[in-house]
Amino acid sequence: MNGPQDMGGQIGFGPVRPETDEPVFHADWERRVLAFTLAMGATGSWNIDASRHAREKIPALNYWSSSYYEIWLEALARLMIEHGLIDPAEVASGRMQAPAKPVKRLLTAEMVPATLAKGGPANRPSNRQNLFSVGDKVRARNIHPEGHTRLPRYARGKAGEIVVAHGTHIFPDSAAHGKGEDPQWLYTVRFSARELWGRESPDHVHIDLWEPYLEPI
Amino acid sequence: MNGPQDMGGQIGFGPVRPETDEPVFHADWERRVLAFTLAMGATGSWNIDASRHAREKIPALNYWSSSYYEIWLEALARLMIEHGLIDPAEVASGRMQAPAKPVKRLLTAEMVPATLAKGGPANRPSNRQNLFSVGDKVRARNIHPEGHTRLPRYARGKAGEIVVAHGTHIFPDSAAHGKGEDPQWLYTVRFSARELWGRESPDHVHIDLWEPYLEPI
Amino acid sequence: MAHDGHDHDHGASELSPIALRVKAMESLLVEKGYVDPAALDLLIDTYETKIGPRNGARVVAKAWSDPAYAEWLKTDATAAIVSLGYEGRQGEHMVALFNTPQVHNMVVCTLCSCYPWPVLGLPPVWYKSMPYRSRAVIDPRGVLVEFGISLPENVELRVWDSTAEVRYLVIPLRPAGTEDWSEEQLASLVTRDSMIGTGLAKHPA
Amino acid sequence: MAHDGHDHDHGASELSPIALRVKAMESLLVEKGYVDPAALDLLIDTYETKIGPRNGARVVAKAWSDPAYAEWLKTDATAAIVSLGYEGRQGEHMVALFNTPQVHNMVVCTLCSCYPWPVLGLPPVWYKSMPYRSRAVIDPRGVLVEFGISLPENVELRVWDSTAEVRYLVIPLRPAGTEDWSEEQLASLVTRDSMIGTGLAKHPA
Repeated sequence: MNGPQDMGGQIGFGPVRPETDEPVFHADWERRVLAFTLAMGATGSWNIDASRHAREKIPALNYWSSSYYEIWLEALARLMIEHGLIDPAEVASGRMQAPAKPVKRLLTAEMVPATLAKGGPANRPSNRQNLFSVGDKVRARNIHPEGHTRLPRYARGKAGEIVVAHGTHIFPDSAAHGKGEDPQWLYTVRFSARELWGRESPDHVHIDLWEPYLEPI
Repeated sequence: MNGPQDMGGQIGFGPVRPETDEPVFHADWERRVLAFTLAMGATGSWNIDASRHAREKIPALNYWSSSYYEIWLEALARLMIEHGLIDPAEVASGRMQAPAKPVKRLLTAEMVPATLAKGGPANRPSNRQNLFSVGDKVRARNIHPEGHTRLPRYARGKAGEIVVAHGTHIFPDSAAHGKGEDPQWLYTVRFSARELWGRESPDHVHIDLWEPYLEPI
Repeated sequence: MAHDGHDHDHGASELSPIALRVKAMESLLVEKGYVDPAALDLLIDTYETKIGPRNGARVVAKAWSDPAYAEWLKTDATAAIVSLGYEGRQGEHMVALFNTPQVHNMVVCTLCSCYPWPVLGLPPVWYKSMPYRSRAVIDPRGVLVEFGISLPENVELRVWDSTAEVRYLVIPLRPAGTEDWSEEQLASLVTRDSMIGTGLAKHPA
Repeated sequence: MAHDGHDHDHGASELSPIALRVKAMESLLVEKGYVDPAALDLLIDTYETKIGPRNGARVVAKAWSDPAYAEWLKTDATAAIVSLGYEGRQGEHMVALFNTPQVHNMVVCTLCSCYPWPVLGLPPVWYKSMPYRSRAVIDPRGVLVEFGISLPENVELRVWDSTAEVRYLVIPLRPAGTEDWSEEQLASLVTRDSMIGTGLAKHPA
């Protein structure tokens, strides 16, 4: 979706403000949001693509005026409500008012090291043949899906060159909507800054794009 | 500039909320902002393109979270400060602290009817030949100017057809920056919704575009 | 929006922060001699009581009643509209868009809030709002649904993004059952939204 | 931003609104049995004290010191990094980007805040901020200036937008005058920002 998450090329947010000797967390509540967001992810109730989609569905002004942990918190509440794990009254009160719904897994402290070490690889074996190879010229499709996509607006319609073929990976446009992993070839595509922005420049932007986002040229 | 004003195609602001029996103004301060913004425009200190550019330079989050009269107020203050007509301390206090700077014209009550009736036509005679004619296929250039432009992002790189040639009009990309009116041919260009958004649709979007925004195809 | 423009007037003793800022700005401009208070009052009175969508409704009613006028409006809308006394600021270059059974027109300004003031007055809040400006070009049929209009699939929707100084006035379809109506009667059926394209003309009661 | 994430801890008696909301959510999740409080504490401890940019610095220092390792990193960064014990969540598919005198690399995630956790820990606030995400692809040289870096015109800047599950680690240029340095000494020169591409490795004092 052309949601608030799709920031590339927008002007008007002001300068980047790096913080000297920045701490890992700026408040204790940030620690808690990180931890319970990861722990809820580990229950297997949704995948990472669904999490991202929940974040980008936050109303645009809220999204842009929130810190990233605030975005995580809001999206987690929405996801849990969508999945029937909690209800809005419980969020407001912080007290259980309906029985818990069983989840696939509870992440215990013992499981934490192995779970983090395993991570969530996104590559998936597939018999699908790659349409493109390194060196091929491609054009990112001009699509504006209403659902989740990882093709940023600034790349749509632009021509680039395949520089890496990563094999077949979970396709977020499908997985985010519970429609299965539908593994697709993932490529790193090199675009010239000139092609993207119409300015003379020696620079390039590389974007990881799935095959359905691309057409041959 | 790819500023906050360039809204076409963004998702996330929620539904349109028409108001039944909406009054012309919702608060008295809105009346005053309308009036003094028009009156200051009539002093000839800047043109309408410079006004629009002042509005789009408002920081993005402020812009999106403001009502339109708030945007007008903020941009007017910025323009007047830029032009040395007031200084920031005066804006804060509401009291004159430095002598007034002469302006070209003072809009008196007597002048109001004729001034409004005359308006500010933007067509300008020119010997410039039109590069395009009705029926020509054109492509909007993929440009991302750092200054003012009236070529919206959603049209850039897209192909359309000239449906009206309006003659030569003040070119905002020049006029907004005090670089003169530089009259250019203005065309209404018809784009299919399919071309713009990659979706099957019988619909079209028409955009008024100056010749420098267009290339032949 | 943080400020939705709907904070109603307060007595001078309890002005809102924005009202206070506006008051300070106006005092300053008057004190510096940049604006004439009488001109401000006249500008407000003009747009609050004289220039509004009743102007456009007269144009539409005349176009419905008088084929020669409709033809003039099609070929030179600015002149045809000036002939009724509506002219000037934000209406210098007018184009009339005639709806037909096959084509519905709808006007937006994605980049700011350009609007044909001489015929419609000042724009409503929704026209200037981010939801309308952002979605009118990518999801115009969805926007129309929010105005209670389900456009049939076989009707072409033409959206006009007012990016230059050309201003658009939609001429809605004349409602059936109004054959004998006078221009004045017809004008009463022409809503502001029908001239933006987010509404239709009213049907005779 | 309305909330810049910098509101520092308060005593329980004066929690900020966001802290109260977070507390309520955590209580609820614990009460419903969806999360194990001990797991939460361990997750926090892991990312606050164990996983951070020192990991990446060791990878970089080894790449500088050991040509065979550098080659491995170029051809299979994931395996080369796992060999040092850094693996898992948000580092499942690693790519190492080697800066050269002609090429500078810089990493962003315009669509969210993807970042190589096993080697760099959690991302800094600026990396997740709208200014960085919006401008890194259209004005990367302007962004670098805000980090104190003026990239020469004859150096190609390569920006990598982390739109998939591939995670990027920049291998900065090895500073001159470090020929005899140990891996441990070299690692002390490798800043977090130099591995994102918004900084350079420190020069020996």
